[in-house]
Amino acid sequence: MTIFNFDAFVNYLFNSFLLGGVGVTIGLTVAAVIGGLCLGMIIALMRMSGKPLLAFPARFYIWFFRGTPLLIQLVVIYAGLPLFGVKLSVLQSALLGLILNEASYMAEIVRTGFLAVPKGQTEAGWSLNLSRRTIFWRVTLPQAFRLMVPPLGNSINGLLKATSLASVISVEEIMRRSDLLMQEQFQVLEVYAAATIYYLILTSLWDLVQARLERRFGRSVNATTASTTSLSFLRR
Amino acid sequence: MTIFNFDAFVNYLFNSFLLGGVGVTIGLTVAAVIGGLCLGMIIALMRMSGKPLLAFPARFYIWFFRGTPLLIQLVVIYAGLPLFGVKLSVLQSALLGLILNEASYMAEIVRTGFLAVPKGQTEAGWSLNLSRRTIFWRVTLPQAFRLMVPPLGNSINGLLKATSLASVISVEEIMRRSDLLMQEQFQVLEVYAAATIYYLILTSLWDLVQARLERRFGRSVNATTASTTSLSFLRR
Amino acid sequence: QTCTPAISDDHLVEPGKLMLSINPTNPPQQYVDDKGQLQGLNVELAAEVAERLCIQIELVRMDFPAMIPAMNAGRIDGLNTGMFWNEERSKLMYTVPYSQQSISVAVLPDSDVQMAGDQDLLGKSSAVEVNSYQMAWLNKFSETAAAEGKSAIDVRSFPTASNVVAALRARQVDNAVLVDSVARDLVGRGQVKEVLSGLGKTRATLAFRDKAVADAIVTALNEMREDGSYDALFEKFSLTPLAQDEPLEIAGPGPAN
Amino acid sequence: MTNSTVPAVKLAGVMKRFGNFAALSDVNLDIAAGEKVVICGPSGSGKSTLIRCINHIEQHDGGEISVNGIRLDRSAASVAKVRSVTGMVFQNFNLFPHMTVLENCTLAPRSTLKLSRAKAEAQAMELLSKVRIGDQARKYPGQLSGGQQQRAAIARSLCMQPKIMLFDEPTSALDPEMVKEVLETMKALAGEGMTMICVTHEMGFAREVADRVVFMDRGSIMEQGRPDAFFSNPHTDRARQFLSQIIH
Amino acid sequence: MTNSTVPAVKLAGVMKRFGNFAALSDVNLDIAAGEKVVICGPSGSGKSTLIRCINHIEQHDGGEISVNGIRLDRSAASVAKVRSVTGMVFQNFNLFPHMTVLENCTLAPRSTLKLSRAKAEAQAMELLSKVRIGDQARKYPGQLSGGQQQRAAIARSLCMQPKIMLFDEPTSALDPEMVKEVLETMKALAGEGMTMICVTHEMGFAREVADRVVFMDRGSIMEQGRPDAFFSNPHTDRARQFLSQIIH
Ligand SMILES: Nc1ncnc2c1ncn2[C@@H]1O[C@H](COP(=O)(O)OP(=O)(O)OP(=O)(O)O)[C@@H](O)[C@H]1O
Ligand SMILES: Nc1ncnc2c1ncn2[C@@H]1O[C@H](COP(=O)(O)OP(=O)(O)OP(=O)(O)O)[C@@H](O)[C@H]1O
Ligand SMILES: [Mg+2]
Ligand SMILES: [Mg+2]
Repeated sequence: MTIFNFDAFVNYLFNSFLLGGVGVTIGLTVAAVIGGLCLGMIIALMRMSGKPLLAFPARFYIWFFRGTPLLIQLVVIYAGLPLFGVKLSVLQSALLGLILNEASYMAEIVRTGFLAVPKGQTEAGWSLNLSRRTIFWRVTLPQAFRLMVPPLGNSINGLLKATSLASVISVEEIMRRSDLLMQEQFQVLEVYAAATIYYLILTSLWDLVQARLERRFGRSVNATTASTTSLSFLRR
Repeated sequence: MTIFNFDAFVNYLFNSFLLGGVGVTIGLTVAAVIGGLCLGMIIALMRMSGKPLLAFPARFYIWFFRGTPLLIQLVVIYAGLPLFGVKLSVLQSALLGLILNEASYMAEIVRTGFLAVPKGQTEAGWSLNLSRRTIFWRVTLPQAFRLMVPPLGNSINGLLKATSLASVISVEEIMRRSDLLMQEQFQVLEVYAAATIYYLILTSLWDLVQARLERRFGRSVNATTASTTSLSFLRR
Repeated sequence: QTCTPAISDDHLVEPGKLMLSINPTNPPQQYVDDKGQLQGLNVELAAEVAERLCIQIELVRMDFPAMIPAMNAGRIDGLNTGMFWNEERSKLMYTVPYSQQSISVAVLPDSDVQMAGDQDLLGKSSAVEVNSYQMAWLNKFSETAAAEGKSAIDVRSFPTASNVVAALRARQVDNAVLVDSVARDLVGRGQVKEVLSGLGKTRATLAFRDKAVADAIVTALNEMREDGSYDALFEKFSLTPLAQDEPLEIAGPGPAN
Repeated sequence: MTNSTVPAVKLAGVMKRFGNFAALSDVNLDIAAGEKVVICGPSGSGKSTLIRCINHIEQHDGGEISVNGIRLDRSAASVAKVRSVTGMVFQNFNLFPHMTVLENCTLAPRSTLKLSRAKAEAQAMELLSKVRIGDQARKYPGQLSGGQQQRAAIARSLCMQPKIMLFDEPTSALDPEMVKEVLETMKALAGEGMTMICVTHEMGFAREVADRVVFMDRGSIMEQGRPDAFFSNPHTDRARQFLSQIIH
Repeated sequence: MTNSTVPAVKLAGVMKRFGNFAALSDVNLDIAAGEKVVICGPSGSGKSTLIRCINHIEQHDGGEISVNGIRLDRSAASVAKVRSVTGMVFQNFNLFPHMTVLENCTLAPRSTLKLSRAKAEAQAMELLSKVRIGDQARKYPGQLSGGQQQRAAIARSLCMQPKIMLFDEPTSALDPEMVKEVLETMKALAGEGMTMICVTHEMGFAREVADRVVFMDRGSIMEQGRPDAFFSNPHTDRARQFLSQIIH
């Protein structure tokens, strides 16, 4: 018995069924990140608003959706909601579950980012008679975003794999399709190796995006902070 | 057929088999967090050292372990390594996989934390003739830790559920035991509801710890930063 | 289309379509080929039944835990996933047993382990597919043995048969406990050696939420048995049909209401 | 008040609390259009709070504040109107670090006044040249010296064509060499007849530019007067003590 | 140099580059034990770099630096020895924000000098009282005013019983009122005979305390002399121009 069948690995790598799963993974991840970020931002803003009527539901949301497994959320949305007359398609269910879940994590990421923007920035906006909307979109958000990028990277990397949970409600992405494929020949390591390559490619694509984002949003700030913050404790 | 059998739910809630799974989940999570944090810190320090010989392997590590699914890592460690003569037990495999994987995420969290500690803190340490070790443990780390707490919370919440992936190598934690339990009666929602309660309890426990940590490490800093940073853009 | 469907729309969750769930991780009963197409006995059986009932059958691929909630939620009409029959299940759904299964014990081809009977499993570690009949059987067997003061079995469960085989190959377990059809398949590929077979005979079953659907299926299955296509199908996949003297019918009482 | 037109700023019995602490108590102050007022006083005396209330960055809890005849009545409309005639310069500049100096200067005109990009940029370049940093327009704030940053902040305010400029210790975060260039800029502005209210401890500037010096302590105005009179002969002990502290 | 013992600080041909930029070029300076030296000069002239090199916070690229007879030769031992006799006070205080003032003051004595907690605290309380913030010992830095923070930073340095104190613009981040209290503290220290090297633009302090003023520009020492001579009659044009800028 050979340990690793290289030809089989190459075959799996260019298997169109697996490749279709890559598309599903990408689609779910992108949708969940964008939807989760938007919803998470709203929840973070509610939580930080200082108004208990907004903050409490936001805290509850984060507690609940971050605290319960995505798998269960998906099953409940897919198979529980119809009992109450809400019947979503498989794809809708998967997207809703992923977005609701992701938003609870994003809310904390967004909150941390905004906590680091000095109050003076907002005050300067007021003094220039900028609208609340402009202050948010043009002044605070771009600065908060800088600190949100690395944890966002963690989140997206996690999500690329977490989408596999959607297989419980019959969404077949890379991981699920790998499991299905390996039933035929039991070439576990070969199939997983092919899946790993795909994941690494997707991660690397994000790394490129992240590097661009860090440069774009760190641009100006780096001029100042690069000199004031550092990890120089490593030398003496 | 009743939609939700409350008695069955209560029974599952106090089911000793499920309770045992809670122990497994806690054990794996705690070990992975502690191990991942320690290893992640080393990798983050390597990445930030400025020395290519240290930084490059660290970058590679983060890229690889964050980029590949935990599930595959676990299978390779459990069922792949023995082919090369390294045979770890189920528990050892699960712990190794979880720690290796978690460390890649922790490294990014640690890095973000340290990036926010001003260089002047280290310089003050030097000028007081503190040892490198003292500067790290007493000066920079406690300050970096403050910004690491919220993303750490995300990570731990994620991990509580990610441990269920260890079931691929026959570790039976909450989620897997839920699946086993529901075989008998198919009371899926009831079993999942019980599991959800456990997860929420575990999450809430962490929330308490997080609140304490945020207070402990934000203590002094809050006096200054609470007034300089804020989310006041929400009001006009 | 010239025929009329044997099942009217008011018995179905989707008009004109019979929706059955399937978890294709169990060759040769159900699996996918390298193009992602469903294959296996249960798939062909469904196609055959569809023709006879003059109704389209859609096989919905999903994980086992979601199936019962999906049925309760009115998303599927039944399960066609090679589930084993038991008393409990027959009270939850209208179950139609249609094949025989037994359990085999497999070891690596180069192993010189011999087994005389199920008692030889005790004190060893066995890999088994989670949520499967084999697992339930193995656990019960082990518990009984333990209650009698003998050593128990170290049962390790894995999500799919491929993980079971991977664990065996990595020598993480002493043996793999598989459903007979899978074991035979693997023996054919030279990947394992069968050391015990014919353990814990049971029946695999289809399951439905609506009695009219179950009745229609029973009718179709009996037709197939009449004209020999039932046995031919099982022959093709080297699986075991129900014995001639066992009727193809709804087993057990069905849901209480 | 020598001027019969509407006062630029009118404070009557203004109160401001932070929790239990009264940061401003019963502050009355009239400032005529075109007047230059310097506010000084010990740390924590409420100077910043006072000018921040005028701009509604802090909301006062009692009394009345009118700016250019517009009464600040908590309505969004009155706040917007008041802010449209006031400009504010902060101690820490508060430039937007992620925008170039030019973008800093055009953001508000473009988004609030709906000026076209070309118009906003032309105006910004003109004002940046006026504060003598026209050549820095494409740089980011982090790339400028403190003095240049503060002048950029002044230009940014001027781009909204305020009638009244508020300064909160505009030079105290600057290196000594850079203080001078910012004070020069402010003097030039004063020469153009703009109403200016300036919290500062630069006594040279006060002497040279101010029409009036207002001395605050513990949330109240203790005394006020012409700079020469105030510096040479303060009425209150507290002011005398304060002056002896800051002139070393 | 009037003193025949080892010089407190001796710099010979010191060079320091950042990338291609020479921040210090050929700096020679001898400072006797007990001497008070004020360093001034325009922004970017290398003042901070100079005193940071003395403490090995920056590593010089050429020339020789000896402190109290110990030559800084890049070895960890020489660095530790030099740091054991020098104390540094930064413009931004750089207190450890997560520790109380007392903990700030006892960390180094306890961890580096291995003093017992009781001993370290007794010494810290004594020095905190000396800089007149004994009553603030249990507070966190964030709860203190700038002047109090800087005095805490001075006390923290003194707890390591340095022979030579280095100050880098210790008052330039302070409100005007607080400058005085810190300068008083520094004067008191000077009166005790400690060697002091201080980057500052407080000319009053220089006149009163310094034995010598060193004027730097573009990485070099341009001139030096007794304070009265330097202020009234600088030799170089550059110094003359600089003095006209900062005295307004
Ligand atoms: N947001 C706030 N919350 C609580 N107290 C505040 C706040 N802002 C100001 N204060 C308090 O109000 C008082 C007046 O503050 P203010 O900033 O107006 O003083 P100031 O005269 O500008 O002092 P400085 O010269 O230090 O700038 C101070 O005691 C300050 O602690
Ligand atoms: N870490 C660094 N990397 C690159 N250049 C630096 C660094 N530190 C200082 N410089 C440069 O070296 C020169 C001297 O800097 P230094 O801080 O010593 O000047 P300074 O005289 O203290 O000025 P200031 O009065 O502004 O504090 C400046 O041009 C500065 O930009
Ligand atoms: Mg103020
Ligand atoms: Mg300097």
